[in-house]
Amino acid sequence: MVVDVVGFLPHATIHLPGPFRYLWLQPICCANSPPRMSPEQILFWVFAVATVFSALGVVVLKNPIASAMSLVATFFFLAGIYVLLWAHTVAALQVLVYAGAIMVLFLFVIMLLSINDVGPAVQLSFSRLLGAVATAALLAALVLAFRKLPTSDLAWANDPARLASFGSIKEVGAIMYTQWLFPFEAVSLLLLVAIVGAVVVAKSRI
Amino acid sequence: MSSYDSRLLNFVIFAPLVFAAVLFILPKNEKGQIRALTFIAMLVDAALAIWAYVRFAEGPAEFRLEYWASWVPEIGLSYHVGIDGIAASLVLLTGILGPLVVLASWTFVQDKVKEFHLAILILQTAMMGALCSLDLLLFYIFFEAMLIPMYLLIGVWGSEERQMAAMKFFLYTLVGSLLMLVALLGVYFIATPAGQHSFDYAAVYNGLLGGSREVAACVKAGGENCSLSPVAAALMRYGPWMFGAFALAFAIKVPMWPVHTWLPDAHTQAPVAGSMILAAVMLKMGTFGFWRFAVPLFPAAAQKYQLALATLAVIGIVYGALMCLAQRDIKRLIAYSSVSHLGYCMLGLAAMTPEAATGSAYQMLNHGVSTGALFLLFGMIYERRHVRLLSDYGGLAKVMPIFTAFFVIVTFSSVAVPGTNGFIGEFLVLLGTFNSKLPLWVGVLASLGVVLGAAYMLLMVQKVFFGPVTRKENQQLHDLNLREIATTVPFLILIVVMGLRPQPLLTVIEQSTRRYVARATLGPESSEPQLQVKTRPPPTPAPAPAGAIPSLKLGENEAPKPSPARDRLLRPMISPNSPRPVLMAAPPANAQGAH
Amino acid sequence: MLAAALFCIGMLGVLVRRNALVVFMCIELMLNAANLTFLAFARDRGDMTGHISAFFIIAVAAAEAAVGLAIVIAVFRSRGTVNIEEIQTMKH
Amino acid sequence: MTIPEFTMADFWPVIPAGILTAAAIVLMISEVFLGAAASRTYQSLLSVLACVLAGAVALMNMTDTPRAVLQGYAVMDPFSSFLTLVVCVGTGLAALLAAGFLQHRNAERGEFYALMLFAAAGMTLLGLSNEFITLFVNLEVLSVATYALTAWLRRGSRPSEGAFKYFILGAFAAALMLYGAALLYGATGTTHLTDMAAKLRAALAETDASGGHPKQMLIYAGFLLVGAGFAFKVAAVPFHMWTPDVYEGAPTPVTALMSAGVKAAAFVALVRVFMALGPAVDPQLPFIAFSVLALLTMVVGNLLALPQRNVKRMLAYSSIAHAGYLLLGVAALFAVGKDAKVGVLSSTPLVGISGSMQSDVYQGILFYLLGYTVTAIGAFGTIVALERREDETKGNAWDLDRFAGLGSRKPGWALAMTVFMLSLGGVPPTVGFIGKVLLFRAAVDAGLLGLSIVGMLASAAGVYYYLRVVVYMYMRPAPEGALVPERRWTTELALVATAAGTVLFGVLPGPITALLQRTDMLFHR
Repeated sequence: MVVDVVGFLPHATIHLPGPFRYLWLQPICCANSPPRMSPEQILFWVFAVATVFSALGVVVLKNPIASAMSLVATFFFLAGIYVLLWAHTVAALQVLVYAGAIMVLFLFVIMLLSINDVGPAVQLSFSRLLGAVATAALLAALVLAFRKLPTSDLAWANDPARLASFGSIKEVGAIMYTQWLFPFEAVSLLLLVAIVGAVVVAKSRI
Repeated sequence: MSSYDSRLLNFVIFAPLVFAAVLFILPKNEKGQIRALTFIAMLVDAALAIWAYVRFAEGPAEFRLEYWASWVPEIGLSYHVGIDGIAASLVLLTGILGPLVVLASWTFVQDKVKEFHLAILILQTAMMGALCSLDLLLFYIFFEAMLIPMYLLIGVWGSEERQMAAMKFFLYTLVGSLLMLVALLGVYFIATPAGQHSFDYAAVYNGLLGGSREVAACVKAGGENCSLSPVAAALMRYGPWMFGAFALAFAIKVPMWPVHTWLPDAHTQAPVAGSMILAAVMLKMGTFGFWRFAVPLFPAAAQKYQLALATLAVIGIVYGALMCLAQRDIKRLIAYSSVSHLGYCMLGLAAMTPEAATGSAYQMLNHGVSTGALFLLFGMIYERRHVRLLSDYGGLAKVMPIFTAFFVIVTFSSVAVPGTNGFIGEFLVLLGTFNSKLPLWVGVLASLGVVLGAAYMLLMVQKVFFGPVTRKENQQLHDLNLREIATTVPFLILIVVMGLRPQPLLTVIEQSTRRYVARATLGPESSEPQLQVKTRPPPTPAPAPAGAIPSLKLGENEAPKPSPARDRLLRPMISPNSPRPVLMAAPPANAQGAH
Repeated sequence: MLAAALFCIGMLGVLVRRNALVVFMCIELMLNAANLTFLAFARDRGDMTGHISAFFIIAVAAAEAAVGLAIVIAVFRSRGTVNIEEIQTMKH
Repeated sequence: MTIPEFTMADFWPVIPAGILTAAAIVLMISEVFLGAAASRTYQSLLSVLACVLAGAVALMNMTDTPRAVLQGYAVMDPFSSFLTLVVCVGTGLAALLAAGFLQHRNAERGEFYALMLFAAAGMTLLGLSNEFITLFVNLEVLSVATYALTAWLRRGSRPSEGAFKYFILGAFAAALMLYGAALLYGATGTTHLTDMAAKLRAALAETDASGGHPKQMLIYAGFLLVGAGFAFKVAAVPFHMWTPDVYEGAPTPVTALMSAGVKAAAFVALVRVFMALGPAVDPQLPFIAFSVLALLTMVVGNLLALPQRNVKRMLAYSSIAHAGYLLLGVAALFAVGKDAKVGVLSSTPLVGISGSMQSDVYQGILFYLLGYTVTAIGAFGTIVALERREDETKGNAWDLDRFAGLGSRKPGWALAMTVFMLSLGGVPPTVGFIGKVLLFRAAVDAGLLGLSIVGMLASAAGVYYYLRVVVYMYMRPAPEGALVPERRWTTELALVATAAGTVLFGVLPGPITALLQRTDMLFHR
């Protein structure tokens, strides 16, 4: 559970990339004083709320371009959360690939097609209502499931060597190119297929 | 048994198919050649069937002329054929009917001749196969395979409403047989031990026998809490359901009241050949199925529902007869008379006494001959006039004397006038029914059916043949030509011979009858009909008749292993003291029963 | 929980929005929710598997985006619209 | 850092995929050198050759011992090898069909076959993935290739519509599955299926202070999402809505590939995932879930197909129904010997579950997949042979009337189509019948009597609409001015091959059942 993992732990730390790598924040909560918000907790909440709102924006905004910009914002906030989760490599990737590449592609397509959406953004029908209800039910179930999870003590983080390498590019690379070789090759195949497929489909004539 | 004998049935089954393959190559427009070739094929098959019958009559064992070949050993499916008395008789009937069917539609079918004859030949193979199968799944395959050519026969060459009738026929039969398939799979798991599951008839029967006895004993004791072996417990629980599924499949085929409704349509719309085959052979698959599978495999359940079966049969007899009285369409009338006649067969089976069962079997043959002949003869005037209503005919006796004579003789057979074959069958069935533990009213009502039967058939004869010629079109009708006479005469001969000298046929049938009754009643003799599974591998993997025997060909990448499936089957089934794979199940049957 | 919310928002979007492009964006949201979950649990356990998974998911999302947008262009070329309602022409 | 060591034994299972990929690349490169007017029949044949080679390797692999390879990300077992074989058969036949189809539309390009082979490679890899992320990536390989193939004929509006729907729902399903995987990862800390099973059991047993099972719900939610994702992929009711539109919109050879290969691969992956993880949770739950899915899918699929006049759509619904029969098999895997009353959704073993039950089910599923592949591709092949480009915009290109009088116009095609229809209906002597016997045999063995009976009745309804095609072919006169369809040897070759296969495997299933019998089928730890 994201909130617990990040927010309410006694010795939570932010593990920043680059020069700030070893910037450790002090434990912020003591057993006998009422809990206070730590800086990273505050940051988390800011990002979380922003993420949810911008994600909602994707869904409810009428103009596709506004939706897309909202999605970009979501990705940025998510990247922030990833950093808080000690996953700076992935956070960087997120910014590079999602915000940098995928969203540009999206915007490009929207501009290219000069889509001007008329009519209501959401049109409800029976099946869609059903879908919305199913979604709500799933949300409730998931929230319940996450609520039940125990808070982790992050005991592994007491091992500084592990903590130091956690989430670093080197570590990610080492694992990916040694252990995850087969899926990696599969991804390369996937990208090849995607290139061919995209070119083939987007050509105006065969 | 010579090695010829062991392969004879393969030839009987697959000869039509081989000819069909040849026919497939013939050019489409050579109609004469196509007909001739089919006729020859059927003659050959008839000869083979007669030969098989003759060879059968010599042997002592229950199932003779057996042939066994491994087919799909992984699931315990084997190609196992063999015939007992009743199957032999029906094979004979089917064989003899084959060429006559071809002759009957010699001029009737002018359209898509090649396809028509292909369908008939394939149908012949399927019917022979179903009659000879000694493997449950093999039987099922042939049983289903019959549907397709028959469906096409009705649907392509039938009359106006043919598509609906064909679809009805197909779906009715299919629903029943699919349920049977589930039950069949259930039986397969219950009866044969894990790891050695087999669809072989004998294996399944032997596996169920002990359980059936326990169930019967338990029912007799009236006890709810008898300790049962696993097989018996399963039988106790599912036996009635499985019997129900088998019974439903076969009852649809027979057809028994109230699942008979497809039959009048199918008969009415089918071409002559279709009606003949349908009446003469295919309906017998239903009764044969009861005889061979439904009742012997689930004797306890069969006894439980004996009265219900008999009641349905009697309702069929009376209802069919009453419906006949109300019909204006001649083909429909004959169709309903089939419902009535097959009611006797079912009654005979349900009575479970030797006389009744013998009569039932005999009645199956009779019905094949007489109703087949009726459809044939009616087909002849239908070909001339293309109308089917009673009111369209009248006074034909003056125009077509030969035809009338033939028709009347066949009618006598159908209404069971003494001296014809019909008499013997119905008499035996009624006798057996009165002797059985069925209540008296069953027999009384069934006797009533005889009277009604006479009434409707004779009324029809009167309306069609006697009195003044009411229609102008009928005055110019020419009488039967040589081909038509040649087609009909064998039927007449059969009617008279079977009526006056039934003993040879009855002797053959009775061998099976006694076993059937013993199995159905689990009586004192019931330990006797323990079947032996034929598991000996075919003596030499000699070349099979072209495309005939689906023997398992091992792939090239097959590991050389000593066919575990075969060993599996061999071990438990062959008793150590049996020098031959096929044990005679009983000493040669001596004639007993009514005659 | 945030991930769940994000996921469900995405799912909701897929189910109710009419604009094909927006629907597509919502699917991206769902993928990101999965990413977030992987990363959160990864931190929870100190296990890098979640990071690698997220890495792969981003790659997959990129591939999907390429082909998906190509398809959207194709649809727009043949129909002149990306409205889902108007794309439903086949009868059931 | 430890550098992994691989031996040749690690690579055998991926060699078929390698062959397919290599052939795809060759096709794409060779396309560059061709002029617009050049004959491209060789491309189809090259694809077929690649499929044959890959299939041969797969056949060899079947005899190998089941084991985990490539550091546990993939497995090598007869189950996946047989799937590879099925996929190769399906892709080869679909490629043959494609030649005529594309030439007719002047749209034959190397990329089409390349994408087909890529999709096939994705399918084979999907079958052997033993880890969630790998599985997901491979699923995407096959999906992305199929999306592109579906949109191949972009001039018409239908293909792009079909492709779009397929894409949206495919991506949605993938996202669902992925999120489910993320939840399961959260509960266990691993994405490897084999490790996950053990850890799941531990995670389920964990208790918190109040005595509850904190991770239980998380795990079940994960299962639910993964299951829903798969249900979309195999088009199980109620996740089937996309199927008819997509099947209708896609180019027919691609539809054939989808109905056969994609579905087969998805089923194999489904079985692998749930067989690895299922035992960790209460078997009752997956059993109920799959039983309900099977029941709905069998019944609804058949019922929806009944009123269809559009044969291509009818086949789409029929593919849903067939997925239902396969789900029956999957449900049988989780059948538990409970002494329940005989009901529709209960399992009451007849005599007690025999030890060989599971391997029986695997055999049933695999044989059914093969049989369905051959038959469905044949049926779609007949449509390929009959359809004309001009009609596609009119929307009646696949109407039943197209089949009227085919029996006299093209007796060979009509005969082949009859064989396919009978096989789909499960009538002997066709491969569909044997498949049905094997599958229902397993189901009955598992005690799924009620479901089997429902399935049988549903399939009887199925025979009705299959036979209607036969009725039109043989019992209706050809419409006036019916054009004689063009003959193309590649299409006809595919038809002959599938028809012969349908009958031959129906009469002599021995070699295949022997092949399936050989091993313990699925890799277990």
